[in-house]
Amino acid sequence: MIKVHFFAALKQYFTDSISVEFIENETVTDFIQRLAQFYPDAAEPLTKCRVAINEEFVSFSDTIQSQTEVYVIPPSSGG
Amino acid sequence: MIKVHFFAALKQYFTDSISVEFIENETVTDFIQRLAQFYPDAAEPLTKCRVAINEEFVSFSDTIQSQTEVYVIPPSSGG
Amino acid sequence: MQHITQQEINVCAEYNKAKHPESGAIVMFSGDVRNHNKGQKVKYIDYEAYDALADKTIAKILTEAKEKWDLQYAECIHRIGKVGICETAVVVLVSSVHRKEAYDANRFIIDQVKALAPIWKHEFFEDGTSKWGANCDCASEDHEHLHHHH
Amino acid sequence: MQHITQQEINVCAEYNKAKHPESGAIVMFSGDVRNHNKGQKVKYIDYEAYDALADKTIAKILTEAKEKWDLQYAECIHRIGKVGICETAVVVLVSSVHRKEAYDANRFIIDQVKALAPIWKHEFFEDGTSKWGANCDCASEDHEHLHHHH
Repeated sequence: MIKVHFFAALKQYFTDSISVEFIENETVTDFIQRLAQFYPDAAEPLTKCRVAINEEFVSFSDTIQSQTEVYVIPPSSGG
Repeated sequence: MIKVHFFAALKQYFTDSISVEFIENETVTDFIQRLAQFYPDAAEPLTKCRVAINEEFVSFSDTIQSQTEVYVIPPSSGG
Repeated sequence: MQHITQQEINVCAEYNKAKHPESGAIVMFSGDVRNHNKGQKVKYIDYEAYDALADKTIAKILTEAKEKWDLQYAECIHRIGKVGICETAVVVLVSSVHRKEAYDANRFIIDQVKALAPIWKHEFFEDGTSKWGANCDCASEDHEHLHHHH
Repeated sequence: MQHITQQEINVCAEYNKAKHPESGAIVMFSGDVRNHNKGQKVKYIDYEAYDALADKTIAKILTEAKEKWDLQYAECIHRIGKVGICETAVVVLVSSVHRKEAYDANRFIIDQVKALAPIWKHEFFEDGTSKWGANCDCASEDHEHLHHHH
Protein backbone atom coordinates (compact mmCIF):
# COMPACT_ATOMS: atom_id res chain seq x y z
CA MET A 1 0.00 0.00 0.00
CA ILE A 2 0.98 3.62 -0.55
CA LYS A 3 -0.17 6.35 1.79
CA VAL A 4 -1.19 9.53 -0.05
CA HIS A 5 -1.50 12.91 1.64
CA PHE A 6 -3.64 15.79 0.39
CA PHE A 7 -3.71 19.49 1.12
CA ALA A 8 -5.94 22.50 0.71
CA ALA A 9 -8.79 22.16 -1.81
CA LEU A 10 -7.91 18.53 -2.58
CA LYS A 11 -8.87 17.46 0.95
CA GLN A 12 -12.47 18.17 -0.10
CA TYR A 13 -12.29 15.12 -2.39
CA PHE A 14 -9.83 12.83 -0.69
CA THR A 15 -9.78 13.89 3.01
CA ASP A 16 -6.35 14.41 4.56
CA SER A 17 -4.93 11.08 3.46
CA ILE A 18 -5.87 7.79 1.85
CA SER A 19 -4.16 4.46 1.23
CA VAL A 20 -3.97 3.05 -2.28
CA GLU A 21 -2.61 -0.15 -3.73
CA PHE A 22 1.04 -0.27 -4.79
CA ILE A 23 1.58 -0.96 -8.51
CA GLU A 24 5.03 -2.02 -9.71
CA ASN A 25 6.85 0.51 -11.95
CA GLU A 26 4.10 3.11 -11.78
CA THR A 27 5.24 6.63 -12.71
CA VAL A 28 4.10 9.74 -10.89
CA THR A 29 2.04 10.70 -13.95
CA ASP A 30 0.26 7.33 -13.98
CA PHE A 31 -0.27 7.51 -10.24
CA ILE A 32 -1.95 10.92 -10.52
CA GLN A 33 -4.15 9.61 -13.34
CA ARG A 34 -5.17 6.69 -11.14
CA LEU A 35 -6.21 9.14 -8.39
CA ALA A 36 -8.20 11.11 -10.97
CA GLN A 37 -10.06 7.98 -11.99
CA PHE A 38 -11.10 7.31 -8.37
CA TYR A 39 -12.46 10.85 -8.03
CA PRO A 40 -13.28 12.35 -11.44
CA ASP A 41 -14.24 15.69 -9.85
CA ALA A 42 -10.63 16.03 -8.72
CA ALA A 43 -9.21 15.28 -12.18
CA GLU A 44 -8.83 18.90 -13.22
CA PRO A 45 -7.24 20.19 -9.96
CA LEU A 46 -4.94 17.13 -9.93
CA THR A 47 -3.48 18.13 -13.31
CA LYS A 48 -2.08 21.25 -11.62
CA CYS A 49 -0.42 19.43 -8.74
CA ARG A 50 3.19 18.54 -8.07
CA VAL A 51 4.20 15.47 -6.08
CA ALA A 52 6.64 15.22 -3.18
CA ILE A 53 8.18 12.11 -1.64
CA ASN A 54 10.56 12.17 1.33
CA GLU A 55 10.25 15.94 1.59
CA GLU A 56 11.50 16.47 -1.95
CA PHE A 57 9.60 17.32 -5.10
CA VAL A 58 9.85 14.45 -7.58
CA SER A 59 9.65 14.45 -11.34
CA PHE A 60 6.56 13.15 -13.15
CA SER A 61 8.61 10.47 -14.86
CA ASP A 62 9.93 9.04 -11.58
CA THR A 63 8.52 5.68 -10.52
CA ILE A 64 6.87 5.32 -7.15
CA GLN A 65 8.44 2.85 -4.75
CA SER A 66 6.58 0.63 -2.33
CA GLN A 67 6.18 1.79 1.27
CA THR A 68 6.61 5.46 0.39
CA GLU A 69 4.33 8.25 1.46
CA VAL A 70 3.21 10.42 -1.42
CA TYR A 71 2.32 14.09 -0.93
CA VAL A 72 0.11 15.68 -3.57
CA ILE A 73 0.92 19.39 -3.72
CA PRO A 74 -1.58 21.81 -5.27
CA PRO A 75 -0.32 25.12 -6.68
CA SER A 76 1.03 27.34 -3.92
CA SER A 77 -1.13 30.19 -2.71
CA GLY A 78 0.78 31.44 0.28
CA GLY A 79 1.90 34.96 1.04
CA MET B 1 22.66 93.29 -1.48
CA ILE B 2 21.80 89.63 -1.94
CA LYS B 3 22.32 87.14 0.83
CA VAL B 4 23.70 83.81 -0.44
CA HIS B 5 23.54 80.57 1.58
CA PHE B 6 25.87 77.62 1.12
CA PHE B 7 25.71 74.00 2.17
CA ALA B 8 27.92 70.98 2.56
CA ALA B 9 31.30 71.11 0.78
CA LEU B 10 30.70 74.66 -0.51
CA LYS B 11 30.79 76.04 3.05
CA GLN B 12 34.51 75.26 2.95
CA TYR B 13 34.95 78.09 0.44
CA PHE B 14 32.18 80.52 1.30
CA THR B 15 31.23 79.77 4.95
CA ASP B 16 27.52 79.38 5.69
CA SER B 17 26.48 82.59 3.98
CA ILE B 18 27.84 85.73 2.37
CA SER B 19 26.37 88.98 1.08
CA VAL B 20 27.06 90.06 -2.48
CA GLU B 21 26.12 93.13 -4.49
CA PHE B 22 22.83 93.16 -6.38
CA ILE B 23 23.19 93.52 -10.18
CA GLU B 24 20.16 94.43 -12.26
CA ASN B 25 18.90 91.70 -14.64
CA GLU B 26 21.49 89.15 -13.60
CA THR B 27 20.55 85.57 -14.47
CA VAL B 28 21.17 82.64 -12.16
CA THR B 29 23.88 81.41 -14.54
CA ASP B 30 25.67 84.78 -14.44
CA PHE B 31 25.29 84.92 -10.68
CA ILE B 32 26.93 81.50 -10.24
CA GLN B 33 29.76 82.58 -12.56
CA ARG B 34 30.28 85.70 -10.44
CA LEU B 35 30.59 83.49 -7.32
CA ALA B 36 33.10 81.30 -9.18
CA GLN B 37 35.21 84.35 -9.99
CA PHE B 38 35.34 85.32 -6.30
CA TYR B 39 36.53 81.84 -5.34
CA PRO B 40 38.14 80.07 -8.31
CA ASP B 41 38.64 76.88 -6.26
CA ALA B 42 34.86 76.63 -6.00
CA ALA B 43 34.31 77.06 -9.74
CA GLU B 44 34.13 73.36 -10.52
CA PRO B 45 31.79 72.34 -7.65
CA LEU B 46 29.60 75.39 -8.42
CA THR B 47 28.96 74.09 -11.93
CA LYS B 48 27.16 71.11 -10.38
CA CYS B 49 24.88 73.18 -8.15
CA ARG B 50 21.22 74.09 -8.45
CA VAL B 51 19.82 77.33 -7.02
CA ALA B 52 16.77 77.80 -4.82
CA ILE B 53 14.94 81.04 -3.97
CA ASN B 54 11.92 81.21 -1.66
CA GLU B 55 12.11 77.49 -1.03
CA GLU B 56 11.74 76.64 -4.71
CA PHE B 57 14.32 75.54 -7.22
CA VAL B 58 14.71 78.18 -9.92
CA SER B 59 15.81 77.87 -13.52
CA PHE B 60 19.27 79.04 -14.62
CA SER B 61 17.73 81.54 -17.02
CA ASP B 62 15.70 83.25 -14.27
CA THR B 63 16.85 86.69 -13.20
CA ILE B 64 17.65 87.34 -9.58
CA GLN B 65 15.59 90.00 -7.85
CA SER B 66 16.85 92.43 -5.26
CA GLN B 67 16.36 91.58 -1.57
CA THR B 68 16.09 87.85 -2.22
CA GLU B 69 18.01 85.17 -0.41
CA VAL B 70 19.74 82.76 -2.73
CA TYR B 71 20.45 79.16 -1.73
CA VAL B 72 23.20 77.35 -3.61
CA ILE B 73 22.37 73.63 -3.62
CA PRO B 74 25.13 71.09 -4.31
CA PRO B 75 24.20 67.65 -5.70
CA SER B 76 22.19 65.67 -3.14
CA SER B 77 23.98 62.95 -1.21
CA GLY B 78 21.38 61.97 1.36
CA GLY B 79 20.08 58.50 2.15
CA MET C 1 11.21 24.61 11.53
CA GLN C 2 12.75 28.03 11.04
CA HIS C 3 10.63 29.59 8.32
CA ILE C 4 7.13 28.42 9.23
CA THR C 5 5.43 29.55 12.40
CA GLN C 6 2.02 29.30 14.02
CA GLN C 7 2.73 32.39 16.12
CA GLU C 8 2.12 36.00 15.24
CA ILE C 9 5.18 37.30 13.36
CA ASN C 10 7.09 39.92 15.32
CA VAL C 11 8.00 42.08 12.36
CA CYS C 12 10.01 44.61 14.39
CA ALA C 13 12.14 41.87 15.92
CA GLU C 14 12.74 40.40 12.45
CA TYR C 15 13.74 43.83 11.13
CA ASN C 16 16.21 44.29 13.98
CA LYS C 17 17.87 40.96 13.16
CA ALA C 18 18.57 42.25 9.64
CA LYS C 19 20.76 45.11 10.94
CA HIS C 20 24.38 44.58 9.94
CA PRO C 21 27.34 47.01 10.18
CA GLU C 22 28.31 46.34 6.54
CA SER C 23 24.78 46.90 5.22
CA GLY C 24 23.63 50.23 3.85
CA ALA C 25 20.21 48.97 2.82
CA ILE C 26 17.52 46.84 4.40
CA VAL C 27 14.41 46.03 2.36
CA MET C 28 11.47 44.46 4.15
CA PHE C 29 8.34 43.03 2.59
CA SER C 30 5.34 42.37 4.78
CA GLY C 31 2.53 40.39 3.15
CA ASP C 32 -0.59 41.26 5.09
CA VAL C 33 -4.13 39.93 5.04
CA ARG C 34 -6.36 42.53 3.39
CA ASN C 35 -10.08 42.99 3.89
CA HIS C 36 -11.04 42.36 0.28
CA ASN C 37 -10.22 40.05 -2.62
CA LYS C 38 -11.81 40.07 -6.06
CA GLY C 39 -14.82 41.99 -4.82
CA GLN C 40 -15.43 39.84 -1.75
CA LYS C 41 -15.07 41.03 1.84
CA VAL C 42 -12.46 38.92 3.59
CA LYS C 43 -12.87 38.16 7.31
CA TYR C 44 -9.59 36.27 7.80
CA ILE C 45 -7.34 33.76 6.06
CA ASP C 46 -6.46 30.34 7.40
CA TYR C 47 -3.10 29.24 5.98
CA GLU C 48 -2.22 25.58 5.65
CA ALA C 49 1.25 24.29 4.79
CA TYR C 50 3.08 21.07 4.24
CA ASP C 51 5.31 22.38 7.00
CA ALA C 52 8.46 20.33 6.54
CA LEU C 53 8.64 20.83 2.78
CA ALA C 54 7.61 24.49 2.97
CA ASP C 55 10.42 25.09 5.45
CA LYS C 56 12.97 23.34 3.23
CA THR C 57 11.71 25.13 0.13
CA ILE C 58 12.07 28.55 1.76
CA ALA C 59 15.55 27.65 3.05
CA LYS C 60 16.57 26.72 -0.50
CA ILE C 61 15.18 29.95 -1.94
CA LEU C 62 17.15 31.97 0.63
CA THR C 63 20.33 30.07 -0.23
CA GLU C 64 19.73 30.72 -3.91
CA ALA C 65 19.20 34.45 -3.24
CA LYS C 66 22.48 34.60 -1.33
CA GLU C 67 24.23 32.94 -4.26
CA LYS C 68 22.75 35.37 -6.78
CA TRP C 69 23.37 38.55 -4.77
CA ASP C 70 25.92 39.67 -2.21
CA LEU C 71 23.72 39.86 0.90
CA GLN C 72 24.58 40.24 4.56
CA TYR C 73 21.21 38.82 5.59
CA ALA C 74 18.18 37.14 4.05
CA GLU C 75 15.21 35.73 5.95
CA CYS C 76 11.64 34.74 5.21
CA ILE C 77 9.05 33.63 7.73
CA HIS C 78 5.56 32.50 6.81
CA ARG C 79 2.81 32.24 9.39
CA ILE C 80 0.22 29.46 9.18
CA GLY C 81 -3.18 29.09 10.81
CA LYS C 82 -5.74 31.86 11.17
CA VAL C 83 -4.38 35.31 10.24
CA GLY C 84 -6.59 38.37 10.72
CA ILE C 85 -6.93 41.54 8.61
CA CYS C 86 -3.80 43.75 8.79
CA GLU C 87 -1.80 40.92 10.32
CA THR C 88 1.39 39.76 8.64
CA ALA C 89 1.18 36.40 6.86
CA VAL C 90 4.72 36.51 5.51
CA VAL C 91 7.76 38.70 6.02
CA VAL C 92 10.92 38.90 3.89
CA LEU C 93 14.02 40.74 5.08
CA VAL C 94 17.19 41.37 3.09
CA SER C 95 20.30 43.42 3.92
CA SER C 96 23.01 44.44 1.47
CA VAL C 97 25.68 47.06 0.93
CA HIS C 98 23.70 48.94 -1.75
CA ARG C 99 19.96 49.13 -2.15
CA LYS C 100 19.61 47.63 -5.62
CA GLU C 101 20.56 44.14 -4.47
CA ALA C 102 18.29 44.38 -1.45
CA TYR C 103 15.23 45.27 -3.56
CA ASP C 104 15.98 42.68 -6.24
CA ALA C 105 16.72 39.87 -3.80
CA ASN C 106 13.71 40.66 -1.64
CA ARG C 107 11.38 40.54 -4.61
CA PHE C 108 12.98 37.36 -5.91
CA ILE C 109 12.47 35.67 -2.54
CA ILE C 110 8.79 36.52 -2.17
CA ASP C 111 8.07 35.66 -5.82
CA GLN C 112 9.74 32.27 -5.40
CA VAL C 113 8.13 31.55 -2.03
CA LYS C 114 4.69 32.34 -3.44
CA ALA C 115 5.32 30.19 -6.49
CA LEU C 116 7.05 27.21 -4.90
CA ALA C 117 6.49 26.85 -1.15
CA PRO C 118 3.68 24.38 -0.38
CA ILE C 119 1.51 26.85 1.53
CA TRP C 120 -2.16 27.46 0.79
CA LYS C 121 -4.56 30.16 1.80
CA HIS C 122 -8.12 29.39 2.78
CA GLU C 123 -10.03 32.67 2.62
CA PHE C 124 -13.05 33.13 4.86
CA PHE C 125 -15.46 35.84 3.74
CA GLU C 126 -17.88 38.12 5.57
CA ASP C 127 -20.83 36.40 3.84
CA GLY C 128 -19.99 33.07 5.46
CA THR C 129 -18.47 31.43 2.39
CA SER C 130 -14.88 30.34 2.08
CA LYS C 131 -12.49 29.55 -0.74
CA TRP C 132 -9.15 27.86 -1.18
CA GLY C 133 -7.04 30.50 -2.86
CA ALA C 134 -4.97 30.69 -5.95
CA ASN C 135 -2.29 33.35 -6.06
CA CYS C 136 -3.96 36.10 -7.95
CA ASP C 137 -1.26 38.12 -9.63
CA CYS C 138 -2.82 36.56 -12.70
CA ALA C 139 -5.67 38.59 -14.15
CA SER C 140 -7.44 35.44 -15.38
CA GLU C 141 -10.74 34.19 -14.10
CA ASP C 142 -10.89 32.22 -10.91
CA HIS C 143 -10.69 28.43 -11.26
CA GLU C 144 -10.99 27.79 -7.55
CA HIS C 145 -13.68 25.80 -5.87
CA LEU C 146 -16.26 27.81 -3.95
CA HIS C 147 -18.29 26.13 -1.24
CA HIS C 148 -20.44 27.11 1.70
CA HIS C 149 -19.73 26.39 5.34
CA HIS C 150 -22.66 25.39 7.49
CA MET D 1 8.68 69.65 9.18
CA GLN D 2 7.24 66.18 8.62
CA HIS D 3 9.92 64.42 6.62
CA ILE D 4 13.12 65.68 8.23
CA THR D 5 14.01 64.86 11.81
CA GLN D 6 16.94 65.29 14.16
CA GLN D 7 15.71 62.41 16.30
CA GLU D 8 16.47 58.72 15.93
CA ILE D 9 13.92 57.22 13.50
CA ASN D 10 11.56 54.78 15.18
CA VAL D 11 11.36 52.34 12.29
CA CYS D 12 8.89 49.99 14.01
CA ALA D 13 6.50 52.84 14.74
CA GLU D 14 6.75 53.98 11.11
CA TYR D 15 6.06 50.43 9.91
CA ASN D 16 2.98 50.21 12.12
CA LYS D 17 1.59 53.44 10.64
CA ALA D 18 1.74 51.83 7.18
CA LYS D 19 -0.73 49.07 8.17
CA HIS D 20 -4.01 49.46 6.31
CA PRO D 21 -6.96 47.02 6.05
CA GLU D 22 -7.03 47.36 2.25
CA SER D 23 -3.30 46.72 1.85
CA GLY D 24 -1.89 43.30 1.09
CA ALA D 25 1.70 44.51 0.80
CA ILE D 26 3.96 46.80 2.77
CA VAL D 27 7.46 47.45 1.46
CA MET D 28 9.91 49.21 3.75
CA PHE D 29 13.34 50.54 2.85
CA SER D 30 15.74 51.42 5.61
CA GLY D 31 18.88 53.27 4.52
CA ASP D 32 21.44 52.62 7.22
CA VAL D 33 24.91 53.97 7.89
CA ARG D 34 27.43 51.25 7.05
CA ASN D 35 30.93 50.87 8.46
CA HIS D 36 32.73 51.19 5.14
CA ASN D 37 32.64 53.23 1.93
CA LYS D 38 35.01 52.93 -1.01
CA GLY D 39 37.62 51.15 1.06
CA GLN D 40 37.50 53.57 3.99
CA LYS D 41 36.29 52.70 7.47
CA VAL D 42 33.37 54.92 8.36
CA LYS D 43 32.88 56.03 11.99
CA TYR D 44 29.61 57.92 11.51
CA ILE D 45 27.87 60.23 9.07
CA ASP D 46 26.74 63.75 9.86
CA TYR D 47 23.82 64.69 7.59
CA GLU D 48 23.10 68.30 6.73
CA ALA D 49 19.94 69.48 4.97
CA TYR D 50 18.33 72.62 3.71
CA ASP D 51 15.50 71.54 5.96
CA ALA D 52 12.57 73.52 4.59
CA LEU D 53 13.28 72.68 0.95
CA ALA D 54 14.18 69.07 1.71
CA ASP D 55 10.87 68.65 3.50
CA LYS D 56 8.93 70.18 0.59
CA THR D 57 10.88 68.12 -1.94
CA ILE D 58 10.10 64.85 -0.14
CA ALA D 59 6.42 65.82 0.20
CA LYS D 60 6.27 66.43 -3.56
CA ILE D 61 7.92 63.10 -4.33
CA LEU D 62 5.39 61.28 -2.12
CA THR D 63 2.52 63.06 -3.88
CA GLU D 64 3.97 62.09 -7.25
CA ALA D 65 4.28 58.45 -6.14
CA LYS D 66 0.63 58.43 -5.04
CA GLU D 67 -0.35 59.80 -8.45
CA LYS D 68 1.66 57.16 -10.32
CA TRP D 69 0.54 54.17 -8.24
CA ASP D 70 -2.56 53.26 -6.26
CA LEU D 71 -1.17 53.36 -2.71
CA GLN D 72 -2.87 53.31 0.64
CA TYR D 73 0.17 54.83 2.33
CA ALA D 74 3.51 56.42 1.41
CA GLU D 75 5.95 58.02 3.81
CA CYS D 76 9.61 58.98 3.85
CA ILE D 77 11.54 60.34 6.81
CA HIS D 78 15.17 61.43 6.64
CA ARG D 79 17.23 61.95 9.75
CA ILE D 80 19.83 64.73 9.92
CA GLY D 81 22.77 65.29 12.26
CA LYS D 82 25.11 62.58 13.47
CA VAL D 83 23.98 59.03 12.55
CA GLY D 84 25.98 56.05 13.82
CA ILE D 85 26.78 52.71 12.16
CA CYS D 86 23.66 50.50 11.78
CA GLU D 87 21.39 53.43 12.53
CA THR D 88 18.71 54.41 10.05
CA ALA D 89 19.37 57.59 8.07
CA VAL D 90 16.24 57.33 5.94
CA VAL D 91 13.14 55.16 5.91
CA VAL D 92 10.58 54.73 3.12
CA LEU D 93 7.26 52.97 3.71
CA VAL D 94 4.65 52.12 1.09
CA SER D 95 1.41 50.13 1.33
CA SER D 96 -0.66 48.86 -1.58
CA VAL D 97 -3.15 46.17 -2.50
CA HIS D 98 -0.61 44.08 -4.46
CA ARG D 99 3.12 43.89 -3.94
CA LYS D 100 4.31 45.09 -7.34
CA GLU D 101 3.14 48.66 -6.78
CA ALA D 102 4.63 48.71 -3.29
CA TYR D 103 8.09 47.67 -4.52
CA ASP D 104 8.02 50.00 -7.53
CA ALA D 105 6.74 53.02 -5.61
CA ASN D 106 9.16 52.44 -2.72
CA ARG D 107 12.13 52.33 -5.05
CA PHE D 108 10.93 55.37 -6.98
CA ILE D 109 10.63 57.36 -3.75
CA ILE D 110 14.12 56.58 -2.45
CA ASP D 111 15.69 57.13 -5.89
CA GLN D 112 14.01 60.52 -6.19
CA VAL D 113 14.78 61.55 -2.61
CA LYS D 114 18.45 60.67 -3.09
CA ALA D 115 18.59 62.55 -6.39
CA LEU D 116 16.57 65.64 -5.52
CA ALA D 117 16.23 66.35 -1.80
CA PRO D 118 18.81 68.91 -0.61
CA ILE D 119 20.43 66.64 1.97
CA TRP D 120 24.16 65.99 2.19
CA LYS D 121 26.21 63.43 3.98
CA HIS D 122 29.46 64.30 5.70
CA GLU D 123 31.32 61.04 6.29
CA PHE D 124 33.70 60.81 9.21
CA PHE D 125 36.28 58.04 8.94
CA GLU D 126 38.16 55.96 11.49
CA ASP D 127 41.48 57.52 10.34
CA GLY D 128 40.32 60.99 11.43
CA THR D 129 39.58 62.33 7.95
CA SER D 130 36.17 63.34 6.71
CA LYS D 131 34.53 63.88 3.35
CA TRP D 132 31.40 65.48 1.97
CA GLY D 133 29.73 62.69 0.09
CA ALA D 134 28.45 62.18 -3.38
CA ASN D 135 25.86 59.50 -3.88
CA CYS D 136 27.88 56.62 -5.08
CA ASP D 137 25.62 54.42 -7.14
CA CYS D 138 27.92 55.66 -9.88
CA ALA D 139 30.99 53.52 -10.38
CA SER D 140 33.08 56.53 -11.46
CA GLU D 141 35.99 57.94 -9.54
CA ASP D 142 35.39 60.24 -6.63
CA HIS D 143 35.37 63.96 -7.39
CA GLU D 144 34.78 64.96 -3.79
CA HIS D 145 37.00 67.11 -1.67
CA LEU D 146 39.03 65.30 0.98
CA HIS D 147 40.38 67.23 3.93
CA HIS D 148 41.77 66.60 7.39
CA HIS D 149 40.19 67.68 10.66
CA HIS D 150 42.53 68.97 13.31
